[in-house]
This record gives sequence, structure tokens and C-alpha cells, in this order.
Amino acid sequence: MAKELWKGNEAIAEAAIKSGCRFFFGYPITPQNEIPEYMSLRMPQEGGCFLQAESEVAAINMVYGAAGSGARVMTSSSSPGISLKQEGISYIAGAELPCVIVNIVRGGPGLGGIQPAQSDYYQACKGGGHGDYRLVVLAPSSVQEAVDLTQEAFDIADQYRMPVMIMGDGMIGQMMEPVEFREVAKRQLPDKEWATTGTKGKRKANVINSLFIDPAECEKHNNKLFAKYDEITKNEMRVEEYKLEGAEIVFVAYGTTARIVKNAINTLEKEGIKAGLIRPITLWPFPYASIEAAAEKANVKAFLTVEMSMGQMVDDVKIAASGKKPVHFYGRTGGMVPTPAAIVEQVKKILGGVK
Amino acid sequence: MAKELWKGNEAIAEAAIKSGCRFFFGYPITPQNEIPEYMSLRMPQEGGCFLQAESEVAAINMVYGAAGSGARVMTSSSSPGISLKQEGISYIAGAELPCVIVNIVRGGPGLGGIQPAQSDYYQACKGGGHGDYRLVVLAPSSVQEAVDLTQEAFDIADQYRMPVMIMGDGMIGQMMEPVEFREVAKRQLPDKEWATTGTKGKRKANVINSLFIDPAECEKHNNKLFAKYDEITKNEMRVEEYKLEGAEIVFVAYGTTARIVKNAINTLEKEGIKAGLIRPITLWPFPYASIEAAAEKANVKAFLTVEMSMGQMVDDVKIAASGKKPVHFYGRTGGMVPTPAAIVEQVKKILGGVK
Amino acid sequence: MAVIFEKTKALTDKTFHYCPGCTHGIIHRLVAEVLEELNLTDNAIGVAPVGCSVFAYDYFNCDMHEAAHGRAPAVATGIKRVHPDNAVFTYQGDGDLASIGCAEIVHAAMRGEKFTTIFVNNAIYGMTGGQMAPTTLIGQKATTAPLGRDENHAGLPLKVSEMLATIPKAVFVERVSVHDVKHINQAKKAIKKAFQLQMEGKGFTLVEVLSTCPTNWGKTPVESLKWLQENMMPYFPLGNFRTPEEV
Amino acid sequence: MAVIFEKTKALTDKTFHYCPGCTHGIIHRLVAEVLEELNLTDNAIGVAPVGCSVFAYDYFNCDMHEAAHGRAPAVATGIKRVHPDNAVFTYQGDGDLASIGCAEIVHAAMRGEKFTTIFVNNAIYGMTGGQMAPTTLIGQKATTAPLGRDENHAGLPLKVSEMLATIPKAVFVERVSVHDVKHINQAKKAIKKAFQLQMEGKGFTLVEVLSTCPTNWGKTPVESLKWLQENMMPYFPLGNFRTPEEV
Amino acid sequence: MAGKVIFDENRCKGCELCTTVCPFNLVVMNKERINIKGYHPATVKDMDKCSGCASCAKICPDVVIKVEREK
Amino acid sequence: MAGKVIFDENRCKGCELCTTVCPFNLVVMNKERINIKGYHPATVKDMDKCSGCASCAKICPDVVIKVEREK
Amino acid sequence: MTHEIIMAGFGGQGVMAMGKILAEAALREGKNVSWLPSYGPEMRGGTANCNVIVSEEPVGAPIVTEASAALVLNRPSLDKFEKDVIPGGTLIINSSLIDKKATREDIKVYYVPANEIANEIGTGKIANMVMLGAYLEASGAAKQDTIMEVVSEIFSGKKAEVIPLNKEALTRGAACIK
Amino acid sequence: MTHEIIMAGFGGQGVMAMGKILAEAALREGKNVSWLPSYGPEMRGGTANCNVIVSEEPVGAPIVTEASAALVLNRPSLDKFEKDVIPGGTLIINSSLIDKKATREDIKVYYVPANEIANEIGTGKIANMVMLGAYLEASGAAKQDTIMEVVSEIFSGKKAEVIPLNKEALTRGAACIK
Ligand SMILES: Cc1ncc(C[n+]2csc(CCOP(=O)(O)OP(=O)(O)O)c2C)c(N)n1
Ligand SMILES: Cc1ncc(C[n+]2csc(CCOP(=O)(O)OP(=O)(O)O)c2C)c(N)n1
Ligand code: SF4
Ligand code: SF4
Ligand code: SF4
Ligand code: SF4
Ligand code: SF4
Ligand code: SF4
Ligand SMILES: [Mg+2]
Ligand SMILES: [Mg+2]
Repeated sequence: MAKELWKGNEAIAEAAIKSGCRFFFGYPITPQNEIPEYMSLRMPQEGGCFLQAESEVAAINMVYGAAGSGARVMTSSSSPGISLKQEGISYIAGAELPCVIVNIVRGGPGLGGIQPAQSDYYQACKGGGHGDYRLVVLAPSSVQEAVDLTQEAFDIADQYRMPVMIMGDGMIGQMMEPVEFREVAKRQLPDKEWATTGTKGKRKANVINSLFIDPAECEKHNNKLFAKYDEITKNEMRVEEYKLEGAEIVFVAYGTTARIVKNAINTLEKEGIKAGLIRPITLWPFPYASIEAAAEKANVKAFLTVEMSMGQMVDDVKIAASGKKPVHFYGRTGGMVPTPAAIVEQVKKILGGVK
Repeated sequence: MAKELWKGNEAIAEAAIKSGCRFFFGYPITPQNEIPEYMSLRMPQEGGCFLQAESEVAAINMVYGAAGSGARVMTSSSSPGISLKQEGISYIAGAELPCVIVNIVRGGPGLGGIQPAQSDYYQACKGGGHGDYRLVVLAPSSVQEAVDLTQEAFDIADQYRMPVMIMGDGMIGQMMEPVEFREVAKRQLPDKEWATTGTKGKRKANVINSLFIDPAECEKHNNKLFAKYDEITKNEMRVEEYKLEGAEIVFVAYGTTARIVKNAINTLEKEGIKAGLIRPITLWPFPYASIEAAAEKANVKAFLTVEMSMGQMVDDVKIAASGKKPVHFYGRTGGMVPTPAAIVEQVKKILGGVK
Repeated sequence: MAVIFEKTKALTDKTFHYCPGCTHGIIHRLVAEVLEELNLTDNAIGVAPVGCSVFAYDYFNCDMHEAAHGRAPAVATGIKRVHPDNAVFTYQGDGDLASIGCAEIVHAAMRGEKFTTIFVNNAIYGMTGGQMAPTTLIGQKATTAPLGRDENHAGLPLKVSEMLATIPKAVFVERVSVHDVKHINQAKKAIKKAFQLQMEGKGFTLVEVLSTCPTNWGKTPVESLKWLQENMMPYFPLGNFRTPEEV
Repeated sequence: MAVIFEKTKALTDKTFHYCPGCTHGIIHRLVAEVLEELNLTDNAIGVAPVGCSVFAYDYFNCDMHEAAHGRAPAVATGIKRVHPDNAVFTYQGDGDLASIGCAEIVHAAMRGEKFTTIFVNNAIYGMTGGQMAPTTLIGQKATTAPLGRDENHAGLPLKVSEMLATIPKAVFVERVSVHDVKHINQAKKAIKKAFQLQMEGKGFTLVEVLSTCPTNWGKTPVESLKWLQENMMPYFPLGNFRTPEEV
Repeated sequence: MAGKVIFDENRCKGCELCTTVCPFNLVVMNKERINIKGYHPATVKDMDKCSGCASCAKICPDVVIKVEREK
Repeated sequence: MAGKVIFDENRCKGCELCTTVCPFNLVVMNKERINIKGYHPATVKDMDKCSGCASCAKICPDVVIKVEREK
Repeated sequence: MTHEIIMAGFGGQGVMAMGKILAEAALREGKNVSWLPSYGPEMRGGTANCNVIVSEEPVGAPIVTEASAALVLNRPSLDKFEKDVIPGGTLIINSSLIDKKATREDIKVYYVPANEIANEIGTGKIANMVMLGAYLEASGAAKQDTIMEVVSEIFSGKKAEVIPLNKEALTRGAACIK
Repeated sequence: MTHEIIMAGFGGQGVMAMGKILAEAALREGKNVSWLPSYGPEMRGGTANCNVIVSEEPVGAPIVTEASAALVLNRPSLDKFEKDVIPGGTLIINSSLIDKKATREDIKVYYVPANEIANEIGTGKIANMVMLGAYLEASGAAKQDTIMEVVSEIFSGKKAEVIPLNKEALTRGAACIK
């Protein structure tokens, strides 16, 4: 198939449909409106159902119902809307239901702004909702990758019975890039025997539930969830390592910010400064090992985390670097986007300081 | 004043009233119901207003309105309800409004259970809502401390114009302990010139707002917030250090868990094992420095973080320990409470391993 | 000997956890009997709320979801859109449906979602220990209205059925009671009708059932039935508020 | 020369950001004129929604809050309970009030919160680019109803005023329009009445104003006024739905 | 046409609702017995008078009562 | 009793609503001018005929128009 | 000496009140105390219990997992809590309602026919005070006088007539310990 | 060579479409491309702009802060974006609507009376294509033929009559570059 120009939001929506997603429940919010809008047109064509919910709270609970009924289902929103979904997400994680949630992040806090940001990293990776649970968080840095990860997200969700988040920003959602829709590698997916379909008199009743009133049961359930999370950490962690060979400075950046960092790396290269990039593709599970390995290398002088936030991923980078190399941070917020030039300048400052 | 037996939830409510809190908006949820129930009786007696909101979402937005109007105002809930408040909390932080939010944490995720837990640490400290913002998070470990911290919480909120969270668990909320209501040290609090009261024709209109549509403005606002957060980190960080002198093993634990750890420390002492405790009282700002200092000490062999969660505070302990000493973890979840005996056993295992 | 009455198979054998005399149990039974009589048990997917009936999933012998507080109508929407041919129902208390879940029920009605809601109005928050509900009567005491609900402070009780009856796609809305055998029979009829209309694809159907909470009302079960009749029924009149025009 | 008409002082000098011909501007002016005429500008605290009127705080010359999407009634409740003597109002769109904020408006009405809601019904989500609102008419196209709203899929448009009029403490509920000068005058009268009743402490007051969205309706401003009259008014009849019995 | 009522005694919570609806006032609480839950269960003293109308069963919130009738 | 209307021209967005309500059809768009916002602003050609009824002002969504009238 | 006590029974048996009275009395005697109830729907119909700690030292965990004493007023409570008593600790069993015997041999067990005694005194409602009287005697966790001080304040005014009944209940309970 | 282009104008001037057409054409010529619009309420009434990148290399950041070229169709866009052009870069100004001159001296500036030319061709709507024609000529970012291939597909069917007008617009625009 020839590559076609697709807008990120629409590409994500089409990728979902190609992955067999037939139910979408959402609520409008900039800058992700093209996802529900596209779905409203395409879902009926595919015999699926698009429904505009009365709110984000309702949308995530419709997702809960549809996911528990065995459907491939998705919702999308942007930061304030994702905050409203936190209770529902915690329920979905607690009831072990598979679904895909897209967050096209915008500047916060509060109503904030509508320009690109990455300030929902904590919320996505550390649990914005209550209780101990995790989402698999996928952070595409191009429209093509958004498509590929969306397609896989449904499989990951089904394989592990858990919610998967695609975390992008206004740039990913709004930009157009060439896209090829590819087949995803087939996974061995378990049957959804737990789903509610009506018993048809053929099996015991299925119950979708996250209530464990006996603390011992509740703890057992938590342990079960975390055993699963351990397995995911083993199987699904993804990272791109870029020009790490001999790098003095190692960037850690994800999503669109990572692309900007790559520009900066190329500029630095021209100026004779070797820099590399560790780009987490799964924000959770976080690629601690890559950073640990880089921290061990003699050539690496320091890490520089670049984010469109006040430095939320820095925690994880510090945990991984474990004091072996300094961890610096450069960030822009509120919809401001870091420039390659500013990043280059940061590096020079750091290397000046390190030398 | 003689000490009286008070139930934690009611003591918190009375402390709030004693601090001049005259508005309370809440919604029932176990195990914090005694707070709204107490308020419903006491507020009218003090000329204040208790209102049961239609939901947690409404409650936090009523708090937004009342706080913006210049009142001392509080809300309380437990885990799922706090998840629903995340958008509102982000708005309050964004609009720089002072208020006090109580979370009497229960087991999660989802509906979970109603027994004590600490699995909302991430949500409280890392930002359960969208965007870059912080709450001051106070974690009392006794009813007396709950009273003292609640009284101060209102001052902290007013001084820095930001939401302060009291984070307890079902034990703190439900237990009775002797309490003395003390005067809090007076702070120099700024006038609420920004509050909406009607202009009375005497000043320009005040606007309570978190919208900054221009990204440059939005970034400026973020930077302003974080400058404030830096100041708070400098001024308000609190920690209890217990028997650190010569400790081989340093516990990090907060809230009621810290009390259990103290029991374990005393048992260990009898058995000739020196153990100490770093108890964060402010979960944010987190007392990194105490842990850093302990990590530097030769006598300290390891840290053991004990939590009623799957290990959410461990991140912060690791960041502070910075690889200098190993950080271990022991946790119970879902309403199960660690026992001193089990903790002692963990220590022996670790020291066995360390030696 | 012919069996005149026995526990329907649409209920599991589990004993209800409800307090003695709590009419939640009667309402469960009625719903279950209707499922069985309409041959829907094997086809049904129910949604339990958060409230005293949170464990409803243990009692109904059909597939069930436990929904977040107030969100049962949204969950049921998700289910019914996936399984349009199944019988889908929510079972919700007055705190759940009329307070926190107000938007969800109004919008399920507006969209004409083809499921049935059993709305158990006991004028109180049962599970959490007797706080005021939107349906708590004027003067009625609650743990968050210790001097009784004051209309100047907290308004007048919400008449959910009357409100929803203004919505055209809420095709069947009826208020019933279970305080005596005659009314129990009528209640069952209404529930049956609601499920029938659902299966005919007519639209959203709701049966509001006045119910007791002896524990939080501070009354014996027998006194409670009387209180319901004397206090709730005058404010919440029984009757049908909407039914489809028959052809 | 006598000044017959000029911009009221209750509006700031800032030019509205609204699209050309958008009647949000007219409604702003009416609210401001009423504040001024009732001598309430200095006393007023308004609440702006999330929607096209999100910047309302820039235009009204009084204290303002910017509320989260749909939550203006809760915010106003907080404000009014703190300042019972101030004139408090919310200004909300139909997405904001009828969709995400449905529970908040119903419960403010139930409690009889003593503020005034200006409810701008333009049958669309303006700000986010023309998605379907609960008030979008059958057959009307929206970016999330690309073939027009289908009643079998999305139900029939919600008649908010009719629904709220079932709530006793909603003491004044009236639907008006601003498509011509006569109706603009009537709209102003209703808004004035609402504020007067608020200040008399009567209860919750709401004025629903039918409004245009030329941009997302895909029509010129002049065509839009006509479309409002020919399409919205038949479904959303103008008139008073509740008014306190005068003594 | 005589009826018969059978109580699943251990389900009974002693709420007494059944005692209020019997047309013949047959249903009473058995103050001498305590069931597994700690309640005095309901019982019928004079089974012969039972018409099998099932009123007691229909108002019982705990589905304690089964009713039979002679053919 | 002649009226006078004054346009705050740079506020005008050229929406034409004012042109539809004048009882004397006095208000027209000035196609020759472009204001600071890039719109052709509304204007009144024949001010003498204006009665000062303020209809144009009342329907203007952007509060462009001020109306005066001779005493 | 630290007393860590579990008190347990059916919902209406007054175990919560008994615990609070003990905690209050011990507080008046200058001890450190805590009282922690079970809570939530499990209480509905089912069992209710509370943990009381009375100590010279500051109270650590308010939750009692290794009890110096357990007061069990009904059968399910015996089944549930017998194992939590430390070796050498005290178990007081309401033999009016519990026909079973304790199985542990490493603890002191007392059988108190609390409901019978209470009925004899004239009100079944103060079986809890009989149990408390027994416990005070067995443990010395607080003085009877201080308990009575607290009780007198609770029942001041109209209900004052029950004060002597409470005193008798304590005393009769104490008499069961030998 | 990497082309990083800012295209900006009023809402209705077709800057978004012009950017997409360029990106699509360059893609067909085997280049790496990206197109990024401004979005949100700022578009309402105000200015609209998009960033297009055409490159032999994989595209890094899709946002253009150092533009190799800027095409400005109205005055506010000139004011906003002139500074973002790199030294030696290209600035194409729609002189029909912008009476101001560029202030930079270190860049190539072209004045294209796009609206006038478009009106001459017969439809004011294709002023954007005049600008694009000029830009193609100045930069070689894509071939006119490929652009026309894309345009022909967009206007296939009923609207096909505008295809030759577009071609003329491109050519006339190109002629402005000398
Ligand atoms: C988000 C959230 N808020 C609050 C609660 C606590 N809660 C549980 S049940 C309940 C009220 C139940 O009342 P109702 O719906 O009337 O049911 P009833 O118990 O009376 O049958 C509440 C507030 C919760 N579990 N989740
Ligand atoms: C929680 C949340 N959800 C969604 C949005 C996005 N949003 C902004 S305005 C709006 C709809 C506005 O429509 P309406 O209330 O009808 O106002 P109008 O613009 O038509 O005047 C939406 C969905 C948001 N800002 N916050
Ligand atoms: S608390 Fe009330 S509603 Fe709940 S089970 Fe008991 S009696 Fe029924
Ligand atoms: S989008 Fe519609 S409602 Fe919003 S300003 Fe424009 S015309 Fe008005
Ligand atoms: S079946 Fe009828 S007659 Fe027989 S005991 Fe029950 S209520 Fe009485
Ligand atoms: S109604 Fe049922 S539960 Fe109640 S006493 Fe009778 S048999 Fe027992
Ligand atoms: S004031 Fe009246 S008469 Fe004068 S221009 Fe305006 S509409 Fe016409
Ligand atoms: S109504 Fe106002 S904005 Fe519209 S054209 Fe007339 S003067 Fe201009
Ligand atoms: Mg209820
Ligand atoms: Mg609207």
C-alpha cells in the first residue's frame, strides 16, 4: 500500500477500526475532536457504534460496559477530560477489562490551554485514579507510529485484560504525515470467556466487578494484578535507542519532543558533540534498563531529560540512573514547544559544567 | 484543656471549624462519613454552611466557588470520590485557590474495599489530575496530629493560595484517641484581595480563572506556580526522625503505618537490632534531604519502605537514596494492615541478605 | 401438592445481606420472577449500583456488571449497544440514580436507551449509614440532616419519575410500591411491562419502587411499611407517568 | 442630543471574540444591561462556562469565575452560599448545561439555589467545532452526527426548560429568543425578572435563550436568525414555564 | 384446597413482615427458636387453616417461604 | 425628532444583522471600506431618515452602534 | 504494661460502647489510649468489634493483632479472635450465649454468664458491663471507680437510674474472676 | 535539502489546503513530509497557519521555528512570521493585501499580487495557488506537475473546470519570481 497523508487523530481512529474496534464512546474536546468526528462517520459504515456520551465520566463508564460485554472499545479525550475519567479508569483496571484510551494532551493545569503538552505523564504512568493499578502507556512520536501502536494497543489490552493508553499531544493529533496501515503481528489472544453476553443457559453467570469487600480478597486481587504487571514489564517494554554509541550526553525524551531532540542531536553532531537519545515508547512499563545501562557507560557524562512539562519523567530517569550520572532537565510548558536550538544550548551549558 | 477522646474524622471536622472553616461541601463515602455528618450538625451552629453536594464532582466545584469567594472551605472524601475530584483539583490548583481536601484512603482499585490503605500516594503527590501542579499533602499518624495538621492546613492553603490535602486512612478516620485542641502559631496571611465579593464599585473586577489560551502566558503561569512550589519546599517540608542514631536499617513510612513500624523498631531494639524511622509528615514536599543524609551514613545498611500499597512511595525513597543504599519494600494492600511481627521478619531477611 | 410459590431460579441460593425487613429483597425477587416469566434469565445482563444493592450480582442468576456509583445507566448503555438483543437492566438506589447519577439517567432516557431501570427509592442513603438523599422528605432526619431536611437549605425532594416523564424517549415510567401484597403485585406488573417494552425495542423504561430502610429510618420493618405508606406515598404518588400509545 | 442607546457600563470595552453575527453578543449585552438597570453590577459575581462564552469574564464588568465545563451551577452554589446577598449568575451553553452539566443544573434547581442561569441554547457545540449537543435537532448535521441527528441512535433533543419546570424550587423558567428586536426586548424582560426574583430570594431562576451559531450551522448570520425561527422555535417553544404565584 | 407453607428457617431474619399479611393471622414468630443467624424465625402454628394464598411469601424480603396447595 | 446612529467601526464584524431590522432600510454595508479586522463595516447612508428607534443597535451582537436622538 | 484488647460481639451488644468507656477511664487515669472500631457494611447484622489499647507508653499501632485480652460476647467472635490472644493472655467468654469452650491451653480463660447476670440485675442491655467488670478484675487496666465516673457522666440526667445497675454489673462481673 | 515552510493568512484564504497540497505532492515525489496546522479557537476569525516540512531526511520536529520559507497572505501574518525566516531564506508576501514591505535584509523577499492575479484568472479563491506557484518556483520543493496531479484528484468530477484555473494560478505565481 502506498503511503498516504493522514492527520494523526484520524489515523488513530482508522487504525482502531482496522484493529476491530467497533465501539467508541467519547465527548468533544480540543485537540482530539477529529477522533470522535471520524468515528461518527466510519463506525456505522463498519457496523459498529459511535456514541457521543453526555460527559467524559459517562463515556468511560460506557467503555466499562462495552468492554465487559466483550467488545473492542475505545475512548479518547484530552487532559481535563482524562481527569474526569480517573474513577472509571481505576474501575476498568480493577475489573480487568481491556480497552484503549487516547489522551491527546494539552497544557494545564485547570482549563489551561489547548496547545501541545506532556504534563499528564504522572497521571498516566503513576495512576491518576485511586488504588494500585497500571495502564500500559504508549507514546508515539509520529503518525505512523501512532497507527502502529494503536493497532497493537487493542491486542495488548486483550492479552492482559487491561486498559492501554495512547498518549499523544496536540502535534501528533493535528499533524499530517505519510502513513501505511500494516498488518500487526498476530498474538495468541485468549477467548473472552469472562465477558457478559447472557449465559444462554450454557455457563455460570459472569460478573464484571472490582469490589472485594474482604481485605484479604482485595489484597489477593492486588497481587494478581501486579503479577500481571510484572509479566507485562518483561514482555512489552519498548524503547528506541538513537545514536547512543559513544554519546557524552544522553537525552531521554518521548513522543513529539523526541523528534525535536533528534534535530538537536544532529546539530550537536555537526558541532562535534556526541549525543544520543533514549526514547521510551512504552512510558509504562518504563525502560529503566536502557537508562541503567547508559548510566554505567564511561562515555556518558550526563542525562538530559527533555519534556513538555515541568519534569515529570525526571523521577523515572533518576530512579534508573540511580545516582551514577547526573540527571538534568529542560522543559517547556503550557503549549510552548522546545526548539532544537534551545536544547543544543542546554547541552552546551551542561557539558561546560561537567568538564 | 484536658485531653478528650475524639474519633479521627470528627476531630478533623472540629479542627477545621476551629480554624475558621465555615463552608463544607461533600458527598458521603465510607470511611469518612463522620466528617460530613459532624459538619452538618456543627456548621449551622457556627453560622457556617454545610451542604451535601449531588456528587464529588459537584462538591469540589462548590469548593472552587467558595474558595474563589474568599471563604475558608473544605471537602472530604475517600479514594473513588477523590478520583472524581481530579479535574476540579487541577482547576483549583490552576486558579490558585486555597482550600483543604481530606482523603480518608480505602483499598482500591475500582470499588475495591473500605478498609485502610495508602494506595493513593501517587494520586496525591504526583498529580492525579492533568497538568503540572502540586498539592501540599499532610499525612497525620495520630488523631492529635490530624487535628494539628488540619488547623495548620488552612493557613498553609491561604498563605500560598493552593489546595492542601490531608491524607489519612480508615484507621485515622475511625479510631479514637486523646486530643487537645491547641492554638496554631499565627502566620502572616495575605489579604484575599483577589477574591470575588462583588466589586462594590471600589476596585477592578476580580476574575478566578485557570485559562491561559496563549501558550506563552500559560507557561508563565506554570513557572509562577513552580516558583511558589519551590518556596513551599523550602518552608513547609516536615519530617519526623525516630531513633536514627546508629540505625542499621532505616524505615521510611508515613501515617498509621509509621506507628506500626515504631512498634517493630521497639521489638527489634529488644532483639539488639538498631532500626530507625524517617516519617514524612508532608508527603509533598517530600523530605528527600533526610533520606539523602541517612543514605550517606556508614551505619545505615539499607532502607525499608513500609506502606499499605504496592510501593508507591518507593519511587521517592529511591530518588533520595540515589543508589547509595539499597531500598527495600514491604507492603500490604486492599485493607490488610502490616503487623509489627511481619515487619521485624522483613528486617531480619534484609540484614541476613546485607551481611 | 402443587407448588404455589417458591424461589425463582433467576435468583441464586445466596441469602441476601440486606437488613431484616428491608424491601430491597422483595424488589430483587420481583425482578427475578419477571426475568424468569419472560424467559429472559439466560439472556439478561444486569447492572448493580453502588448502594446497599451493590452485591446484587451475587443474587441475580444472570450475567452482571458492578457499576461505579451512579454510572449504571452509562454502563448499561455500553452493554446494550454491544448486545442489542439482550435484556439489559440497571438496579439503582436513589442516591445512586437521583444524586450522583442524575446526568446519566437523564441522558439514557433522552437517547431512549433500550434498557430497563429499577429505581429503588428509599428516601435515604442506606449503605453509607443514613445520609440525606435527593428524595429525603422535608423534616425527615438523616445523618447529614440531623434536624431533618430543611427545604430552605436543601430544597424539596426530587420527583424523578415526574422529571423523566418529560423526556419523550422514556417510553415507560411508573412509580410503584411494595408495602403490601396488592402493591407488590402491581409492582411486578409494572416491571414486567417495562421489560416487555424493552424487548420490543420501544425505548427507555423505568420503574420507581418505593422501598423501606428500617435500619436508617430507625424503625422496625413493620413500622417502616407504614411510614412509607403514610409519608412517602403522599409526596411520591404512585402511578404511571408514561406508557407508549398502543396501536 | 439625548443618548437613546449606548454600550452599558456593565460591559467592558473589550471587543467580543465571537464570530460575526453570533448572538452570544446580544445575550451578553442584555445580561449586562439588566445588571446595570437593577444596580447590581457592583454586587454581581458571574460564572463563565467552558464553551464559546468561556471568555465572558473579559466582557462583564463584574467579579467573575471561570468554571470547569458543566460545573458552573456548582461553582455558583459555592459562591452564593458564601455571599448570599450578592447577585450571582451563570452563563452556560447547551453542551455545558444540558450535557456534561446536567446533574449540576438539576440539583441547583432542586435545592432552589438562589442564582440566575442564562442558558444559551444554540443547538450545537460551538467552541469545539460543531459537534452534536443534546439540543441538536433531528436531522440537523453536526460534526459528530455527519448524516444529521438520528432519533433512533441519539434520541430526541432535550427540552431543558420543560424538564426543569417539574422542579418546584426552580421558581422561574422561561424560554426566549433573540432573533429579532421584539424578541430581544422580551428576552431582556425575562432576564430582568429572573434577577429580580433572585434578589428577592425566591429560588432558582433560569432563562433559556435560543441563539445562533452561524459558523457551525454553516449559514450566514442573517440566514441563521431565520433558521432559528423556522427550526428551533417549533421544537423549543418560547414561553414561561414557571413563575412564582404573585401575592 | 388446604395450603401449606414451608419456611427455609435459616434464611429468616425475623423481620415479622409475613405476620402482618396473613388473612388468617396464621404466621407468628417462634420465640423459642433462634436460627443460625441469631433471629427468632417465623412459623405457622395452625397450618390447617392456611389457604395457600402466598401473601406471606410475597411480602417476605428474604425468600424464606415456599407455598404449596393440595390439588 | 431625528435620530442619529454612530458606529464604532472597528468593532463591526460585518455580520449584516443591523441591515435587516431598520424600519427604513437605512443601514447598509460599506463595501468600500475595510476595517481593522478586515470586514466591510455597516453604515447609514441617509442619516436624516433615521428615527432613532435603536433597532439596529439592539440586534448588533458586537455593541457597535450608539444611538442618539434630538430632544 | 500495655493492654491490647479485642472486644467483639453482635451489633447490638454494646461492645463499641464498652470499649469507649474503658478507653475514656484509662485516659482519665493518665494512660495513653486508643480505640479502633470495625466499620462498614460488615457491621450490618454481622459482628461488631473494637480494639482498645491502654498503655504507659505512647500507643503504636491502634490495631490489635496480638491481644493481651479478648472479650467475646458471641460465638462467631470466639471463633474469630481466640487465636489472636498472646500466650499468657486473657480470654473472657460470654458463656450465656456461647456454649463452646476455648481450645487454647496457653491462655487464661474465664467464662462469664453475662446475659444471665444482666437479666438478674434487671436489664439484659448491660451484659457488656458485666464483661467489662470481669475484665477490669482480671487485668487492672482501669479502676472500677474511674469507669463509674465515666458511666455516671454518660447517664447524667434522666437516665441516672441506670447508674447503680452498671455498678452492680461491674461488680458481679468482677466476681466471676477467681 | 530540507524545506521548512510557514504558510499563514486569514481563515478563509486557503492556507491549510495549500499546505496539504504541497505536502501531498512532495510525498508523491518520494520526499519525507509533514503538515502541522494551527488549531483551536485562535482560528476563529483570526489567522490560520500551517507548517510544512519537505525533506530528504526523516522529518524531525513537525513544528517550524526556523523557516526556510514563509508565505504570508495577510498583514498580521507578515508581522508574526517575518522574524522566523532563517537568514538566506525566502519570504513571499501577498502584496494584494499587504501594503507593508519586509524589514529583513538578510532574506530573499518576493512580492506577489496574489489576489489581483487570482481575480484576473477569474476566481479570487485561488490566490493561495498563486502564492504556491511562486513558492515552487523559488524553492523547487515540488514540481508543478505533481502539484497539478494532486489538484486534479481533488477537483475530479463536477468541479473539474477549476483545474485549468489552478494551473494558470501556479504558472502566474511562478512568473512573479525572478
Ligand atoms: C464515587 C462514590 N461516591 C460515594 C460512594 C459511597 N456510597 C456508597 S453507597 C452510597 C449511597 C447509596 O445510597 P442509595 O443509592 O440510595 O442506595 P441504598 O443504599 O439506599 O439502597 C454512597 C454515597 C462510592 N462508593 N463511590
Ligand atoms: C471536561 C471538559 N470536556 C470537554 C471540554 C471541551 N469543550 C469545550 S467547550 C465544549 C462545548 C461547548 O458547547 P456549548 O456548551 O454548547 O457552548 P457554545 O460553544 O455552543 O456556546 C466542550 C465540549 C472541556 N473544556 N472540558
Ligand atoms: S441499610 Fe437500609 S436499605 Fe440498606 S439493607 Fe439495611 S434496611 Fe435495606
Ligand atoms: S462558534 Fe458559533 S457559538 Fe461560537 S462564537 Fe462562533 S458563531 Fe458563536
Ligand atoms: S399462604 Fe396465605 S394463608 Fe397461608 S400462611 Fe401464608 S399468608 Fe397465611
Ligand atoms: S418475612 Fe421472611 S424474613 Fe421476615 S420474618 Fe417472615 S419469613 Fe422471616
Ligand atoms: S436607529 Fe432605527 S431608524 Fe435609525 S438606523 Fe437604526 S434601525 Fe434605522
Ligand atoms: S450588526 Fe453590528 S457587527 Fe453586524 S454589521 Fe451591523 S454594526 Fe456591524
Ligand atoms: Mg437509597
Ligand atoms: Mg452550544
